[in-house]
Amino acid sequence: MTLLEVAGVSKTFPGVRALDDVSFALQPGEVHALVGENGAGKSTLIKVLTGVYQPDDGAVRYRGEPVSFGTPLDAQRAGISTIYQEVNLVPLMSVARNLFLGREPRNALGLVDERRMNREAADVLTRYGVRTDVRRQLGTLALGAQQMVALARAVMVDAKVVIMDEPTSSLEPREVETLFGVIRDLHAQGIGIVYVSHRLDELYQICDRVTILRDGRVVHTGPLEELERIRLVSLMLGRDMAEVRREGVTGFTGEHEVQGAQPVLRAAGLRNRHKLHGVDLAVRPGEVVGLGGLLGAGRSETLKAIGGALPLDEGTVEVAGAPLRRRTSVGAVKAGIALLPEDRKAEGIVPSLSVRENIALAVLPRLSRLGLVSEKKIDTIVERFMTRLRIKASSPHQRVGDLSGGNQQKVLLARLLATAPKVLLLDEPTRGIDVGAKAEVQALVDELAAEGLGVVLVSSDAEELIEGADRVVVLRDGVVVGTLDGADVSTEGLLRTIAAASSAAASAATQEEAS
Amino acid sequence: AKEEESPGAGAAPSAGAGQVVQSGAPDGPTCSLDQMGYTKIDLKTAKVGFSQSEKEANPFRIAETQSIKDEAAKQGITQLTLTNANSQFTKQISDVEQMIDSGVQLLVVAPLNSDGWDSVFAKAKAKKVPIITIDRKINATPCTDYLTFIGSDFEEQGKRAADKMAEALGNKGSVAILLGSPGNNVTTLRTKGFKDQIAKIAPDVKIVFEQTGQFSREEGQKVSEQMLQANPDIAGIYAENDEMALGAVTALKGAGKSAGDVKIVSIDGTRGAVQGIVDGWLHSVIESNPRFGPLAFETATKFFNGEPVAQDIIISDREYTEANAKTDVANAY
Amino acid sequence: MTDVAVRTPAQRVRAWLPAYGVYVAIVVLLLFNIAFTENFLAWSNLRIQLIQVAPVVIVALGMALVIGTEGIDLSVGSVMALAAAFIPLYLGYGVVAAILVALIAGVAVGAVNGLLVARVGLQPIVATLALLVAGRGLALVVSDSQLREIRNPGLVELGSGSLFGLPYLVWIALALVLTVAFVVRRTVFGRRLLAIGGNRPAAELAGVPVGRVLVTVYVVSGTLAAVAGVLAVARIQASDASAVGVLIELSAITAVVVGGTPLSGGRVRVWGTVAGALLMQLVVATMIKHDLPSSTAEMVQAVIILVAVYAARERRSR
Amino acid sequence: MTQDVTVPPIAPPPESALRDERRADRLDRIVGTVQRQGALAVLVLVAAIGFAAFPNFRSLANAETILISAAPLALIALGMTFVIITGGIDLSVGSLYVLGGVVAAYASQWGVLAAFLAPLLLCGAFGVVNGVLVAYTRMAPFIVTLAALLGARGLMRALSNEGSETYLVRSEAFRAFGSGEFLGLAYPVWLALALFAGGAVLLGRTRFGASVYAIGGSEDAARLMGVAVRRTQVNVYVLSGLLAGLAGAVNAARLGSGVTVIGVGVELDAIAAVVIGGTLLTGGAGTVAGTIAGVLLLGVIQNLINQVGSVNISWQQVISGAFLAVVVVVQTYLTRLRRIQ
Ligand SMILES: Nc1ncnc2c1ncn2[C@@H]1O[C@H](COP(=O)(O)OP(=O)(O)OP(=O)(O)O)[C@@H](O)[C@H]1O
Ligand SMILES: Nc1ncnc2c1ncn2[C@@H]1O[C@H](COP(=O)(O)OP(=O)(O)OP(=O)(O)O)[C@@H](O)[C@H]1O
Ligand SMILES: [Mg+2]
Ligand SMILES: [Mg+2]
Repeated sequence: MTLLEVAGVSKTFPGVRALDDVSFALQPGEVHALVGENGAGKSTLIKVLTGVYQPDDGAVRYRGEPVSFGTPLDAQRAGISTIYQEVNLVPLMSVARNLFLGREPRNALGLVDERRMNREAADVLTRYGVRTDVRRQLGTLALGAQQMVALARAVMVDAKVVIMDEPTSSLEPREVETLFGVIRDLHAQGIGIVYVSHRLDELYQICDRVTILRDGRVVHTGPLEELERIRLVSLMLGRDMAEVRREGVTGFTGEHEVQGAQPVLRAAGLRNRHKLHGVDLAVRPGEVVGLGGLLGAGRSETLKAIGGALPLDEGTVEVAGAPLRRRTSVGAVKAGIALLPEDRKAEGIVPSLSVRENIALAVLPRLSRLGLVSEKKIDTIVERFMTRLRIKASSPHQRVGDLSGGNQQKVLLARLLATAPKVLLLDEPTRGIDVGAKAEVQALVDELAAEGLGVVLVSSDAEELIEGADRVVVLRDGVVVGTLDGADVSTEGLLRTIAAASSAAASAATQEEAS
Repeated sequence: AKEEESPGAGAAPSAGAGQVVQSGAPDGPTCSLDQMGYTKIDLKTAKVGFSQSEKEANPFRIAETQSIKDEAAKQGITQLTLTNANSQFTKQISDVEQMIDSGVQLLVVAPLNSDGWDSVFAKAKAKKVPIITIDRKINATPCTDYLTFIGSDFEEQGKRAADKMAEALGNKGSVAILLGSPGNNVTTLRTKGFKDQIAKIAPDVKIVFEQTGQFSREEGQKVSEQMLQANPDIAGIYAENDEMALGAVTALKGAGKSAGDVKIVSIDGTRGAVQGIVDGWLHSVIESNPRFGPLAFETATKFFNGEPVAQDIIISDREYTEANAKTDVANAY
Repeated sequence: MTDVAVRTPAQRVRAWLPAYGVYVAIVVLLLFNIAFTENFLAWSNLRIQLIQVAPVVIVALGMALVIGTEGIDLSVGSVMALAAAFIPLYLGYGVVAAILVALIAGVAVGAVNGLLVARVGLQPIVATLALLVAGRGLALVVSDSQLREIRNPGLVELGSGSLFGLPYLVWIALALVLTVAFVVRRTVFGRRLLAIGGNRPAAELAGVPVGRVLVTVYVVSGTLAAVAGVLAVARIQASDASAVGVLIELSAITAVVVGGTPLSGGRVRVWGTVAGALLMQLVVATMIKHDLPSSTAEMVQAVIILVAVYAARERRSR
Repeated sequence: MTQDVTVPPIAPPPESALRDERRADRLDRIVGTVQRQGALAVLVLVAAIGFAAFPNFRSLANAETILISAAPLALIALGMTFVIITGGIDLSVGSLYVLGGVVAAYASQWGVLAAFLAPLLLCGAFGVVNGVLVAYTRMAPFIVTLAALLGARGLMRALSNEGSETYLVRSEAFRAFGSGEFLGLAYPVWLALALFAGGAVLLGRTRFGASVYAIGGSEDAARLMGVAVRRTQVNVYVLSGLLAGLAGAVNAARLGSGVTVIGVGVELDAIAAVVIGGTLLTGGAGTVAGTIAGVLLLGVIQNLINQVGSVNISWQQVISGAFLAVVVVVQTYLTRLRRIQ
């Protein structure tokens, strides 16, 4: 019996037909991949399945019965557990409360049994590799850790169906392994899983079947094994195989020409209580330096500190030899540092403004005289970057909030590039964007490096880091524990450095304990 | 800072005209120390509390508070506590309760509202603190709940205003009323008195408009402006206080009317309004005298001396018309 | 992404209504008045409506900017009072000096608001609530709680005179509306304030000097409120610190929201705000002219606000 | 309910890191406690000053006056706390408070039960309207409840002949509730205490409370996590309406009549009390205990100002505004300390 299926579903948003006569079926005990470009309608389909949106047309059937979930709560009650795209938890509440929201353990009086809840939460999370005080506010955790909490929350209940919308976008290889362990387990229990990801490797590792969406329509559905990877990509992008093959799948070309020996960016002794403990970093023009490390190693913090968004207790930042005096974002932008934040939704886009306004935001002073903006200059710049980055929007005046994730990311990149920066700090630049767009962004990074920019790249996608960076600086607990150069820049090299640092730290800890 | 403009209304209250008792002669019911079962005290060394209802931001309240303060000083009362409820009734209740807690032996209260004093009276009775209410009467039993009321008869003021209006209009024409704040007892009584009297003596005077001007000049002006557009043939305006009347004057000027085109009758007797009569814009003003200090302390002294005092001390309010405005403007508050 | 080109008429109306609902409401109310209110179309009457709405419009302009940054300014009424309180004290030095002092008071209160919000990090509603209370008190202290009549011919002329048939007050309001509309549309400042309202952390990272912009916005709001205070004094020919501007913050917020500016920031509709203020003025005028008792008037007002805001609300698809 | 999933073992983070984290957490918790009890700390401080400076402040009677005067505002602020934690706001409480009082006094002619039920029903109905409009139409709570403020006041005036008619409380039992005492504390104070205890449990120890926090923290996330967002929103506005109505009834019982001239600006007092109590206006965080401290703080300050004797009312306003700002600045500063950790 089919576990969950939709037939002929359509969903229209003002101006966009997000789903167009989509049919999709999930069998018990299968891991069903749902793939497609950014904006193909994957998340929309999931939201229709789980009662967040009501379809305009078509029917949803669950275990053979037609259903119409009014709210996500109805779906959950029926046994459909979902991890939505973009971590959707409550940052101000404690980790344990997030984990148990709506199903808190209760005592005889019907009141929430806080102590039991915290104990159980700690137990559960430890199994997922998140070791933290569960009474902490969730928002103080790194994005990856939050994603693990969301995962634990979804899997904890006795579900028949588990839906995961890009669960790995902020996860490290190690956490991804944890996740896969969980998925295999659910699989063995006959639970149906819908799995959305832009990381194709992952799909081939754990999925049985695949459904491909393009522009809101199903273009293919069938067993995954039989589908060649290149064909999968061509179906997603709607281009023929030859073209895809020619362009290749990753956009990075490899080596960059380092221009000049003078570093364009030099950060020294960055210290911030609890987070950074003396990080040094130097980037020369034309160089792409990767930052490696595990979740919570302090990579995002390092970038934020350089970009003036994190207050420092100590440390200096120099751009092209000139030290930054005012340690604020404003000062950093003026000095030529451009930071692409990790959390696109919270710190990146201004959703209520148009594509055009978003791109122009950081360069307004340069495009204006006496405080009056020049529309013509803005148009020129916006047009240039929309073309160069191939931003897909109905017009420059479309609200950024309505764009798909990948295009939002490109808008942000355009905003950074418009400032003509000397240094680019990219925190997870390809998080959640599709293969096509990813290749474009990667190619762009190469191109920019070639133009003489200094680039710092943070990515939890090890492959991307290895292929994109000339040099990888490995962090751990806010300290540089090693640098990979030349031939050492490889996955093995990276893992080796991290592992060595771990055991060193562990033995240091034991020694400290002993003394 | 250099001041040029004269304070229009509300100059520092001068000696001014004191209050004259209109009724309350021994023929009415009286109240004495024995009747209430309270004990005799010496007012000079007593702790006295005065609770003002609204902030001293209009001439009436300024003159009222000042009069209490002046008279207390004159009587040699050193322990006078003042509170101001800032137009919040519940604050006034707790202000008064707090004063009772702190051991005042006589309370003078200018109530913001006529009802809702149960908890205060209970507390005052338990501690045997006599309460003299001034300017607004409380709906309760004199000589049991409180000692006595000193003040004007608001309904009577409304009636007298009606008489003036009827006289000014020659008993016919349409009239607009600028009401005070809604729910306020003063508003209610001044409206009732006016309407009843008009119906009685001048049935041809039609009340065509009644809207609140919140006792303020600005609102009075705004409402009058609207009213003058909708009722261009209005003959008289009855304003329930002087401030609104002065707002109406500005509105009339803005509408291109000249002094005397529309007859304005108002209540209070502030200097600005009396000056308005002199200038010809107001027809007449019924006074509501705020200088309660002397009468209040005189009554208290009598009471503590064991003499009977009237349960209702209604003061006689004067009126200002063209005849006396010029000479008496200096006496207005 | 398939574009959906064809829309049903109902859909088209629904897409159009949020932006223009308030204008529709104004037209409806105008028609009602033309039919049922005596003397409504007379120029003298229309003039009164414009005069009365001018101070609200001016205050609402500042409020719209503040709301655009996802803030709110409850202190505007007290700023009006403070400005009004200073006028008679300095009239001796001439009208210009007195007005200047009044405006400086507005700038000062705005700066305190802005610093509390931007630098100390207070929530706007609390910061400005503190100044709502303290500002009124200060105004009363300054004025010694006395209403002072103003007979200065310059000020009286400002309050009651006209130019080309239109009162000065209306000219001033109009000029300010045009300026603010221009600022929002064409200046760096305008775009930055919208970005802050849309996503403050993002604006910060994009190099927008958030603190400076916020302080400026509150200063503008304070200054505009002070202008309204000066005009109120000129109009009623008296400085009454205890009554001027009482509850105007609610009228201004209502005008802004009814005009289609969301309280969640990121967007400012200047002309919508003007229309919102006009609509509320017309509602009040209609009820006064038809001599409705205040109970009925308040209930009717409640319903009209709800209907207007309901029509203008942001729709989110489900 | 927990499913058994085997997870590949992961090397735990080294002890040193955990220790660091624990140390950070301890500091975090200490600062957090101060922050949560900030209003209480200030309250204690201010009361101590009052004790030292004013003999009349020390009396038991004075303490009781403070408590009983604070009771209605406390009830209103309790409801407001729930609303604000969901990220909303309820401006209608001042009007509902008056309306509740008028209706209670009127209904008291049918007995004490009617005197309580009538305002609860009517104000609860206003709460339903507020809640439904906020939850189902996505109109801003500020504007919805502003309309309700006008509507409820209009209705109150309509019921009381434009505010000129004050209904007297006819039920002796109802009157006795307002004036009676038990163990030296007035009934309304007991009622407020009981409801606050109940409120604390409701907010901190039930699933409903968890939903309230979740919605304020992130409405979208809460919806996706299966919280019944709309129902919870309706419930908090109903709760707020009910409590405002109850406050009106309590006040009517105490004053012996349905006074029509009260309630203006009460919503701002309630909001101020809630915020002084440490609740974030943006929602998602706050406590009921803080709100009590906030309400009492406002009462104590007013009482102290009266103790001084003759502080001019204008200066009183300047002082209370400045005081509000100072308390909130201190709160914010403590919160920020907590965030930095
Ligand atoms: N609430 C909304 N309002 C308007 N348009 C929307 C809304 N949600 C989605 N869309 C549009 O619907 C289309 C499908 O979006 P959806 O989020 O389902 O894409 P997706 O396949 O999940 O993409 P991604 O891989 O980037 O997450 C996009 O064009 C998007 O812009
Ligand atoms: N596995 C984990 N368990 C608990 N807390 C974690 C974990 N990983 C990270 N954190 C928390 O995250 C914070 C640091 O995150 P930070 O953003 O610096 O990491 P990062 O190196 O940038 O990783 P990411 O790639 O996820 O952005 C720390 O406060 C740390 O306590
Ligand atoms: Mg998606
Ligand atoms: Mg990171």
